[in-house]
Parts: sequence; C-alpha cells; structure tokens
Amino acid sequence: MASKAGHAAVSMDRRGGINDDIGEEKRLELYRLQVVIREAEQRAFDLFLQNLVKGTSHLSLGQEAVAAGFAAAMQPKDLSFCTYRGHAHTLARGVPVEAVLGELMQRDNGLMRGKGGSMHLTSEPHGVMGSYAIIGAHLPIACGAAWRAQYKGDKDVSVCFFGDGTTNIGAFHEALNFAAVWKLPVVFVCENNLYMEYTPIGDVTAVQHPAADRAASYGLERIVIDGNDADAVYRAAQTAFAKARAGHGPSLIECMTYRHSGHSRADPAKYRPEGELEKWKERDPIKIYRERLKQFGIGDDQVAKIDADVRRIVDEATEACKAAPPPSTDILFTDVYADGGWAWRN
Amino acid sequence: MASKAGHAAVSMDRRGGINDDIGEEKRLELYRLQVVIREAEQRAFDLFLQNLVKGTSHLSLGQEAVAAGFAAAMQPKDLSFCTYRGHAHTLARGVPVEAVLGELMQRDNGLMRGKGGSMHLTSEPHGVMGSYAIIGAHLPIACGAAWRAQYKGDKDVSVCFFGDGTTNIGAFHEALNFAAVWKLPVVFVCENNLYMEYTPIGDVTAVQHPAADRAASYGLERIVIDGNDADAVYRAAQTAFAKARAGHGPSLIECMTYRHSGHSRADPAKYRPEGELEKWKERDPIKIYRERLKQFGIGDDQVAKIDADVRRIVDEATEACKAAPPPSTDILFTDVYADGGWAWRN
Amino acid sequence: MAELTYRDAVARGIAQEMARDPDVVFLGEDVAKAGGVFKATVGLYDQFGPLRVRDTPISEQAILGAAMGAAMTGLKPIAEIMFSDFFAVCFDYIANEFPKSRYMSNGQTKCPLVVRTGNGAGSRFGAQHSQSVENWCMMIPGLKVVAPSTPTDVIGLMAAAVRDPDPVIFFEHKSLYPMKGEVPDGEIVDALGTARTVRTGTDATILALALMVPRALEAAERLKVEHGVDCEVVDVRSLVPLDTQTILGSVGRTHRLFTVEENPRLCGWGAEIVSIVADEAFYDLDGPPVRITTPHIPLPAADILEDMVLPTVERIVERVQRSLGA
Amino acid sequence: MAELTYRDAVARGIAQEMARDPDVVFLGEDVAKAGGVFKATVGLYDQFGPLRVRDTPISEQAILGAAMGAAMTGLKPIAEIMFSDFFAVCFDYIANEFPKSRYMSNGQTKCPLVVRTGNGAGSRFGAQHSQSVENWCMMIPGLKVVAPSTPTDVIGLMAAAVRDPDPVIFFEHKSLYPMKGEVPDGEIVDALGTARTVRTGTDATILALALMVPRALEAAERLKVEHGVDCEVVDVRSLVPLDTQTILGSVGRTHRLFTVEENPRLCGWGAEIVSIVADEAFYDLDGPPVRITTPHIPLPAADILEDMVLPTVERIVERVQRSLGA
Ligand SMILES: Cc1ncc(C[n+]2csc(CCOP(=O)(O)OP(=O)(O)O)c2C)c(N)n1
Ligand SMILES: Cc1ncc(C[n+]2csc(CCOP(=O)(O)OP(=O)(O)O)c2C)c(N)n1
Ligand SMILES: [Mg+2]
Ligand SMILES: [Mg+2]
Repeated sequence: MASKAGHAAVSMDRRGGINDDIGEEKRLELYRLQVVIREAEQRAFDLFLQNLVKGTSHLSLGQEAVAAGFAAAMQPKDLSFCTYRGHAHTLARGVPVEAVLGELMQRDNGLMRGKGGSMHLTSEPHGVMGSYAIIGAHLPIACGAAWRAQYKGDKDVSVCFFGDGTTNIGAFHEALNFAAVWKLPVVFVCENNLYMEYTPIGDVTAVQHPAADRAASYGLERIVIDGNDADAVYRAAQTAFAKARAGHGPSLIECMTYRHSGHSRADPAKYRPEGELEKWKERDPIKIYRERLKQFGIGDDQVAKIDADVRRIVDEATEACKAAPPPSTDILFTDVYADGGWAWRN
Repeated sequence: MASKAGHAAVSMDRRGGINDDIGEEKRLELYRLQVVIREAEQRAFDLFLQNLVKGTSHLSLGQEAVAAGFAAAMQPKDLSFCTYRGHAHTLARGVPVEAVLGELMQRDNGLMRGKGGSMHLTSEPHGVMGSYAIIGAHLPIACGAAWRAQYKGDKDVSVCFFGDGTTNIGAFHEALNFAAVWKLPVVFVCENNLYMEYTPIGDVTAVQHPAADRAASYGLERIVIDGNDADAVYRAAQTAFAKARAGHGPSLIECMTYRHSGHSRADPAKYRPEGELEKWKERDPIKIYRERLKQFGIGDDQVAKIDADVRRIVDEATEACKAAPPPSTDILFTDVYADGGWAWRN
Repeated sequence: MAELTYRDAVARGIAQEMARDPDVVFLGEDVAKAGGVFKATVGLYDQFGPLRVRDTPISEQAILGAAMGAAMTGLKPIAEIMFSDFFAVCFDYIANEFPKSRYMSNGQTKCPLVVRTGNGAGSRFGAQHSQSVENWCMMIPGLKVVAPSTPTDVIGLMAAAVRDPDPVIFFEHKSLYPMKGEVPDGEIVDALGTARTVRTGTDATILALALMVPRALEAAERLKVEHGVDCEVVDVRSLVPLDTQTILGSVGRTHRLFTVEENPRLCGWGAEIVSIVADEAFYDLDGPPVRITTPHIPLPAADILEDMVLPTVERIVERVQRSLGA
Repeated sequence: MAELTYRDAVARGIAQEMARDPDVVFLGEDVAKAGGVFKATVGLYDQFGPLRVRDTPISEQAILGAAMGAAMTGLKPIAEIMFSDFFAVCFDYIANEFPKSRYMSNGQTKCPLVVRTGNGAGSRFGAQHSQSVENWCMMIPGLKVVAPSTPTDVIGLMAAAVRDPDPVIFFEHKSLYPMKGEVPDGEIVDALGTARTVRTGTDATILALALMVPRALEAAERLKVEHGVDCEVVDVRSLVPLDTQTILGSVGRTHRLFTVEENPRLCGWGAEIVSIVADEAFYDLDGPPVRITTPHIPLPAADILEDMVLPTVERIVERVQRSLGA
C-alpha cells in the first residue's frame, strides 16, 4: 500500500464540518458519485431485464469507489479514457444519467444518439475522451493526450482506466514504457476485479499483482490500494495527479476491487467460487463509505437526502429515456469524416 | 550477474587436457564457432563492398560470443528462433557457410535459394526455425514450439534471440507472460548491443537493463551476463536449458555486447560517441577467447589450425557462391501452399 | 440426422477433429473452463482436458504466435480470436507470419493451423465488435479463408480446415450461432475451395457469404414469387481457395452477377470476384455486375441503425429487380 | 523550380507544414537525431528541435496511439511507421481506432493526423519489408489514403494530409525515394481526392499508383510507338477519397480499362475500381477491364525473382496490346 496518507487526523472545525485531509464537502461528493453510479447501473440492469437495454453492457457495480475517487480528484480539464466498462467513469465526470441510459437504451437522447453504444461512451465537454472496447488500445491514446498537455504546457492530466486482464496485452507494455520515458502526465489506473471475462486473472498472469508488480519495469513506484475505499482512491489519485502536474511523469495504480455482477449482461458469473461474492459484498464500497461518513460525523439526514436525490434523478432519467424516440436514421451517414459526411468518392 | 559458476577451478588431467566445468573440447568448439561467424560475416561485408551481397544484411560482428555460447550448449533437437540479425545463430547451429553466403548473394545455392533473403535464414534440419524481420514476432512463436515440446513430452528447448530494442514492443510482454504462466521450455536471449537501429536503447527505455530489469514482471530471475565472454554465455545457457528441460519454465537472459559494424549494411554508425567502438573492441569476444584458451593451456597451434581451417571453408564457400547461378525462376511460384504451389483459385 | 445449432456445430466440429487426432489442440481467451464467450466451445474442456483445451491471457499476439510455433513443430492448433475485429491487435501473425514462412523458407516450414473467430454484425455491439473482416484475410497471399453459413458446413469445413496443411482463417458469423439446421450423423468432412449452389436459377447469379446466404435465398424466393425473376444463389463459402469454376459457370448460364457482401464496400470480396468475372466472362455478361454491400461506414450500435446498414432481403430484392428491369 | 528527390521532398513537405503550424509534431523510430532509416527526414530535428521531432522506442502501437491521443486533443501529429509492413503490429489504431472514434462519438471527437510509411518493393528486402499494403487501409471506412508518385506530389499531398481534419495514411514508395523531379519554389499545397491524368490518350485508360505510374507511362509510350495504341494514363494518387469522376470520365472516352497494381492481386485497389466501373460504366466498356498486378504470392527477396513479380513495362505493354488485339 503506497498511499502514505493513511487515516489522517480528524478535527471538527467551528462550523461542525470535517477538517481532515479530505473534508466534508469532498466526502459528500465522493459519496454522491458512488451512489449515482450504483443507482444508474442498477437501473441499467433492471432495464436490461425488461429488455429495454439492448446490445451488450458492462456494469461496475461494486467498483464505484474507483470511479468516484478518481473523478473527485480530477480538475475539470483533466481527461478520462475508459473501457467498455465505462459507465461509471462517465457518470463520475458529471455526464447526465439520462444521456448514459439513453445510449444504453439506444434512444435519440443517448450520449452519442445510439451510434456508439454502451461500450463507447464519450463526452468531450466532460473530458470523457472515449470508451474503448479493444483491450489496451486506449493506454497509448491517453499517452498522446498527455503528450499534448506536456507539449503545450497545459496542466491537465490524462487518466486511463482499465482492468487487470488488460495488463497482459502488448499495448499495456508499450504505453507504460512510452509514458515513463517521455515523463508524460498520465495516470494509469488498473481496476483489479480479479477476473478478465470469466477467467481468474491469477490463472493467466505470472505475478500476483498484474499491474503493480510490473511497475518497476517502467521505473515506476509499486502502488496497490484498496479500490473499495473511496478515500484511499481519492488520496492515491491526488498524489498521482500532483506528480503528473509537477512534470514528474506517469503513475500506475492498482486498485483492488470486485464486480458484483457478471462480466457483461449475458454473464451469470457462475465461475466464481462460492462465498467470494458475499465476502466482497461485505466490503461493498458504498457500505464502507456510509460507515465512513458516520465515523466523520456526517448525519444520516444528509446521506438520506443524497440517496433520495439520486434516486429521483435516475427515475426521471429512466422515464425520459423510455419516452425518447429511437435515433433518427438520418444520423446513419453523418460524422464519418470531419466534413460531417461519409463520402469516399467524388 | 546471475551466472553463479564464475571461474571454476582448473585442473589439467592426465592427457594434458583441461578439466574445468567447460573442458578443452567444448572450449575449442566455442572458439571455432566464433571464428566461423567472424570470418563469414566479415566476408559478407567484403562481398557487399564488391556489390555481390544484395538487399540488406545485418551483421553480428562483435556479438559472436552470444551465438557461439548458446549454440555450444544446445542439443541437436533444440530449436533456434532468430531475427534479421540471424546469420550468426544460423552458422552457429552448423548451417554451411556456403548456404548462408549464397542466400546473401541471392544465388541458387542459398539456404532458401534466394526466396527469403538475408533476414529470413531458416534451416529446419539444423533446428533453425526461421529468422524473423518484424520486431518481436518470434517470441510468441518460440513459445508455441516450446508448448509443443511440453505437450508431447519432448525434451527440446526453444531458444529465442532478439535485441535490446525488441523489449519495448508489445509482443515481448505477451510472450514473456505467456511462457511464464504456461511454464514453457523456452529461453529468451536478449542481445543488448546498446542500440536499436540508430537510437541508443537508453534514450527510449524506462529501465537500465531493458530485458533483465523486467524479468520480475514475469516472475523470472534477473540475469545479466557478459555477452562478450563465450564461457559466461555458455554457462548461463546451460543453466537455463537445464531449468527448461526440468520443466521449470522459461528464462530471460540479457547479454551485454556490442556490434562492431553499423545496424545494417547501409549504416556507417556515425551516431556512436567517439571511442565507444574502440573501448568495446578491446573486449572483442574473439580476442577475449584467444586469451582464455591460452590461459587454459591450449596451444597456439591448435588455434592457428582452427583459424586456417575456417578461413579455407569461407574461401571455398565464397568461390562456390560466386560460381553459383542465380535462383532458377521456376521457384517463384512454388511453396506458397503445402501442395507446393500458389493456386488461390480453381 | 439431428437438429443442431450453428453454435453447437462449432464444438462438435472441433471435438470430431480432436477425437481423431491427438495433435489437435485448442487455445483462446475464456474458451476452456467457461466454454467461450459465445458458448461455442462448451464441453471441450471436459472432454479433452486441460492440456488440450487451454485458457490464455488477453494476449492475442501470444495466442496466434504460439499457435504458429506449435504448428511449425508438429501440432495442429486451433486458436480462437474472440471477435474478428481483434485481428487488428494480432494482425502481424495473420498478414506477415503464418502466410509467408513457408514461402520464405523455400518450403522448409509448415503452418497447419486454424484461427476461428466470431465475425459479423447483428448483435448491436457497435463499431469495434461487429465487423465483417473476411477481406482483411483474403487479401493476404498464403492464407486460406472460409466462412460457413450452416451448421453442417461449420462441421465439415472445420474438419477440412484442421486437416489442411496450411493456415486457415475460419469465420463464424455471430448472428448465425443460434441458427438451427439438420446435421448428418457421424463424421463430416467437407472440402475447402468449394462454393455451393444453394438455389438454381436462370436469370441472375447472386453470390453471398455467411449471414448473407439466408438473406440472398429469401430474396431469391421473393424475386421469383413477386417479380418472376429466377435467381441462382451461390454460397461462396471459401474465399481462398476461390471456386471460380462454380462462379464463372453460373454467370455463364445466367449472364448477370450480384454480390451480397456484409463487409463495408471498399475492397470487399465481391470487388475481387467482380473483377475476375468482368475480365474473364465479360462477354457472358448481359448487364453490369452489381455489388450490394454494407455502406462504407463504421457500424452503428443502435438496432434501428444497424438494421439499416447490412444488406437486407428488401434491398437485395429491390436492387436485383431494378437492375434486371423486371 | 529546383530539382529534388522524392526522399528530400518528404522532409521539405513536413518542414513546410511544421513551419506553418506549431501544432504539427513528428514522431517515429530513429526519425529525429538520425533523420530516419531512409534519410527522408534529415534536418527536421535540427530545424524544429527535440520537442517537435521525437525518437520513439520500437513500440508501433504506442506511436500510433500517442499520435491519436495528441490529435484528439489539439495537436496535428505526423507519425512514421518505418515500413508499411509494420502496420500489422499496430493495425488496431489504423483499423479500429482512428477511423471509428468520430463516428462512434457522434461527431464529438476528431483525429487529424498523418501516418507516413515506406511502402512497396524493389529493394530486395524480402516478404516482410516489401509489401504494397494500400488496400489494408483503403478497405477501412473512415480513413483517407494517398500514395504520391512524384516529389512535387509528395510535398503537396503531405500538406493536404497535414491540413486535413481526418486521419490520412500517406504511402511513400521506397523505390521512388531516389527519384528526382522538378519542384516549384514556395509553398505547395495539393488536394486529397484528386487523380491526375498524366498522359492523355484515346484507346484505353491505364490506372496506376506510386511506382507503377512511371512504368505505366513508359508502357504507354511504347504502346504508342511500337503498336500505335494511344493510352491515357491516370495517376490515381488518392485511394480515399477516390476520384471516380476522373476515372469514369476517362473510361467514358477510351472505353477500355487497365489497372496496374503493385499489390498482390486479391482485393487490391484495382478490384474496387473495376467493380465501380463495371457497375456504373458497363455500357461504356468495349472489352473486359484487365488488372495487371503482382501475383498473389509473398514477395521473394532475390533481385531476379523480385523483378519478375512486380508489373513491368513489358508486362503492361504485352497485356494491353494483347487485350486490345493491336
Ligand atoms: C483485444 C481484445 N481482446 C479481447 C477482448 C474481449 N474482452 C472484452 S472485456 C475482456 C476482459 C477484460 O478483463 P479486464 O481487463 O480485467 O477488465 P474487466 O472486464 O474485468 O473490467 C475481454 C477478454 C477485447 N475486447 N479486446
Ligand atoms: C515491428 C518492427 N518495427 C521496426 C522495425 C525496424 N527495425 C529493424 S531492426 C530494428 C532495431 C532493433 O533493435 P534491437 O532489438 O536492439 O536489435 P539489433 O538490431 O540491435 O540486433 C528496427 C527498429 C521492424 N523490423 N519491425
Ligand atoms: Mg478484470
Ligand atoms: Mg540492439
């Protein structure tokens, strides 16, 4: 565990707020982000059961703390590069629930109006520079965005999320070395949820920690954190971002976590040993965080208010999506090229 | 330096031979192999200056000890997988000089009758399972051959040679992890000659030892050896082969060495700092080995006999190649497919 | 005879060959214990065990490279690349290694392997998981390329591919996995390089592949019933070797040619065949050869959009009928 | 006007654009301090410095991925992939990332970059360093693809490519690097999507690309002198966008079509063009369209063998003359 902050001392300030290194306001944001992801993803799953989510979809139920912790540490101009399992990271950057559910439901109000689908969520205005469905592809791409920042003297950081399984593909290695040699302001975040699709990562990986145990190959510090504890994630993110912004190059952070549902909507996840899910559910990030809030003296009413608020937003988004029309088919041939069209001939 | 053998105690046996862990016979073989490579490569260079070697060619002048050391430790059934810089490894397995020079000179007596060219030397009967010109491609292929050995219970080892620059491409990473997880009898040999084509490896690599400093990523031991000392190479090879044959999986060995000539025939190697070549020439592997032979009491006459013998072979090969016709053009359309032909239609 | 899905035919085809030849081994991501993400290889792990049916890391280059090294030295590997779109992360093996090694070595090396993959659209997976990439392989000298459209062909062509001494790329169509068909009992062995005329007709030849075969057939029925146009439908099945005899023979009788291609238009297999027919059977043609393809755009995810881009029965009917002026 | 090699034109074209726009950056293996293995980028490092002209590790995926990320966020990178054969190790960016991101994001993202690469045969480098792979790119929706044949076109099309808001694959022919040509002074900016009629003629249209252009021209001269056949020669230059107007216009006048393609036959650019012409200009054609290509085999290394496989002036003359019955 390289996050050195640990549990910082707590002191109540005059206004009854919390004054440790994170603070009440940030804690409420961290909680809220996790609940937004939880509720929206749970809704996506329900909608799938109702046959209203089409195509595939990959949920982050159980992994919310990673998305929330990083997003809460990001500046508005920082950039996110996600995988097909990118709803959480997209929502965490503030993309409306309706736009995300709309895309999953293939409606005209979807984030990309149905052209991309659940695996490719992208919201340029929110710094979500795409979700990539070919394993490993976005690690080099994130390097490129970070190169731009370095070249232009911009202070934004590129943050690239991926899974444990992704550490065994070639692009991972190329990107890490490239980022390290060029000292790029990019942060690589491995969400180790113990499985690739259906195969345990340990069955196919030469080291125990598929990302962290390889950091030294790129001259980087070995960092493994509790990915179910949003505070730990937030602190690790802050440290890495500060390093990146100071021009000291990339970080590779392995977050230990677990997905509560199957790999994708089609997967009942029967390959998991009995009791494993239950064990991890005891460490449910939202449960952990509710306790944390309590521990720091944040009232149940505040929590309940957030819960209700989020529920309402997700409900409204659901209704809006149900009411939304399918994408208008005139978008089929738009935006292949920058001129707006698709002409490959004159 | 992980080669634990070091300088073993020397004892002269009754017949005046040498009785350390390597022995006189093996030492003479190691010397001879190095001289064969040196003479054949030097000849290839001379023939290039005479415009008789066409296409490209990549010499191993200065790197002979690696090829010799590994080849001398290999059993006849062991397999070699080489790069475009593969003349040395091909010769070291006993492929006739004439067949190699013939291929470089694009004659009908060439190893592949001119169809492959200098970058693709292959001699199945000698266990040279190809020379590959796309960086990194052959590392996974060597894994496959090793998998076959493991599956069939064969005891051969696959030995895969590549350069320092190759450690930064994705296939390196995939192959190393794959080999480690499957515990394959494959030995990866990185010839670190300090340069990729014209760029110093240190300029583009996050660690000092591009192979060895990454071994831990695959649960492997860190091994760096003196690649200009054939004895050190031979010992490291033996250790790795024994491990592989015992079913204990792959090894990754980084051999520090230096190429005396440019990257390819077109390269005058002006990018090297002054004095660097000279410094390395003092550690010329053949010079080192002549001293070693002397130190172990092997007479100048034996050395001179090998030198003369090799020179004669290379001279004869040169004459045979000069006299050989160009490839007969009827081979142009053969051996695309296993039926001997190239028909893509009926 | 038994009814079998295209999906189950994959496992049966592989099992038939693995039972026959102990040198046949199978590797890929999630293919063994989990039976594959399309459940097309369920049961193989139990039947043939962990040494012959192996899960790999997410390392497509290692998968194909290892398959090649094993093939060169005595095994007959079948490698799965989960989605054909992922050929792009291991294309060096497909384009530069498998198909060139024998030639470059002047016949010294061999490469008897099969790469099977889920190809094609229809699952609303979006642009990176829905492509038809047969032409990525057809264009590479030294490969063989097949794409079955029925359960029986899956088994027969799988057997032919495994027994073939050259590298074969085997395209399974994801949207055909649930499709059922009658399959003969016992061993089934087909031949590469053979097209199949699945409907005879006199007015035009329609060439189709994989998912486009049932659509072309249905279109032909409708053209007959609704427009009195009698089309011959040829399931191309094998792009390399290409059965130009069957194709040229059919065009020689019908004098008109249509291709129905799922690939985006540029450089699809239909382009190659049209260029062959236009050259070699120019005077047989009574009118322009017409290609019906997916338009040259990335594939959209939404059902309503995806359904608009692939050639449909309606589009085939409309295009043929318009061309024939019927 | 000055005489310049095709090789030097590359550096001049890049320098012109880098001088104009500080967002243009250049990366690749050995391209900076060493000036590239083909010496096509000599001087750029000295002129534009180490922040804009960068040497990379041997990591083609990182090179193209980084180019894409930079392009998405505000730079205009030019990336070198040393030999086009190496597209196979980074094909995911070419096939799945560059060309799909804008569409998938419904127009939110951009990808203004250029990948330049050494393409083609003639250097006796063997099967993995000599390929003509324009069709690997032409077949992918969302890319633009050019292949200049003269020094002036190198500069002009490089400028057009760098200024273009879409991903452009820029094929330089290795055997043309030493070729000299007169080049105008000052800024040169050309347009993508435009073919050039390099010889007018009435009896047949010959389409050619890159190294095949001078061969087609020479063949046309010989056909005129030796056989009285007057061929129009069109340098296709841009495969995507494809200047079908010029091509169809020419065939409309000459009524015969020949393509001269360096790529191995199957699914080459000529196949696509023939299929377009056969469909849209069928009744213009007085005889079969004929493709003159490298046979569908891996490329051999030896000079005597390599010289036999690429289309030669003799083969073009012979084939055209035979077809025209002249
Ligand atoms: C190159 C490539 N290979 C395989 C796949 C199929 N695939 C999609 S997700 C996945 C598992 C990824 O595991 P991990 O990186 O741990 O991420 P997680 O899904 O657990 O978040 C696989 C194999 C792919 N999309 N791309
Ligand atoms: C995928 C790929 N990228 C680039 C090249 C061009 N290339 C050939 S040799 C070489 C340098 C390799 O360096 P290293 O691995 O150190 O081997 P060395 O040549 O020093 O033996 C490069 C970049 C290639 N052949 N393949
Ligand atoms: Mg995972
Ligand atoms: Mg080197």
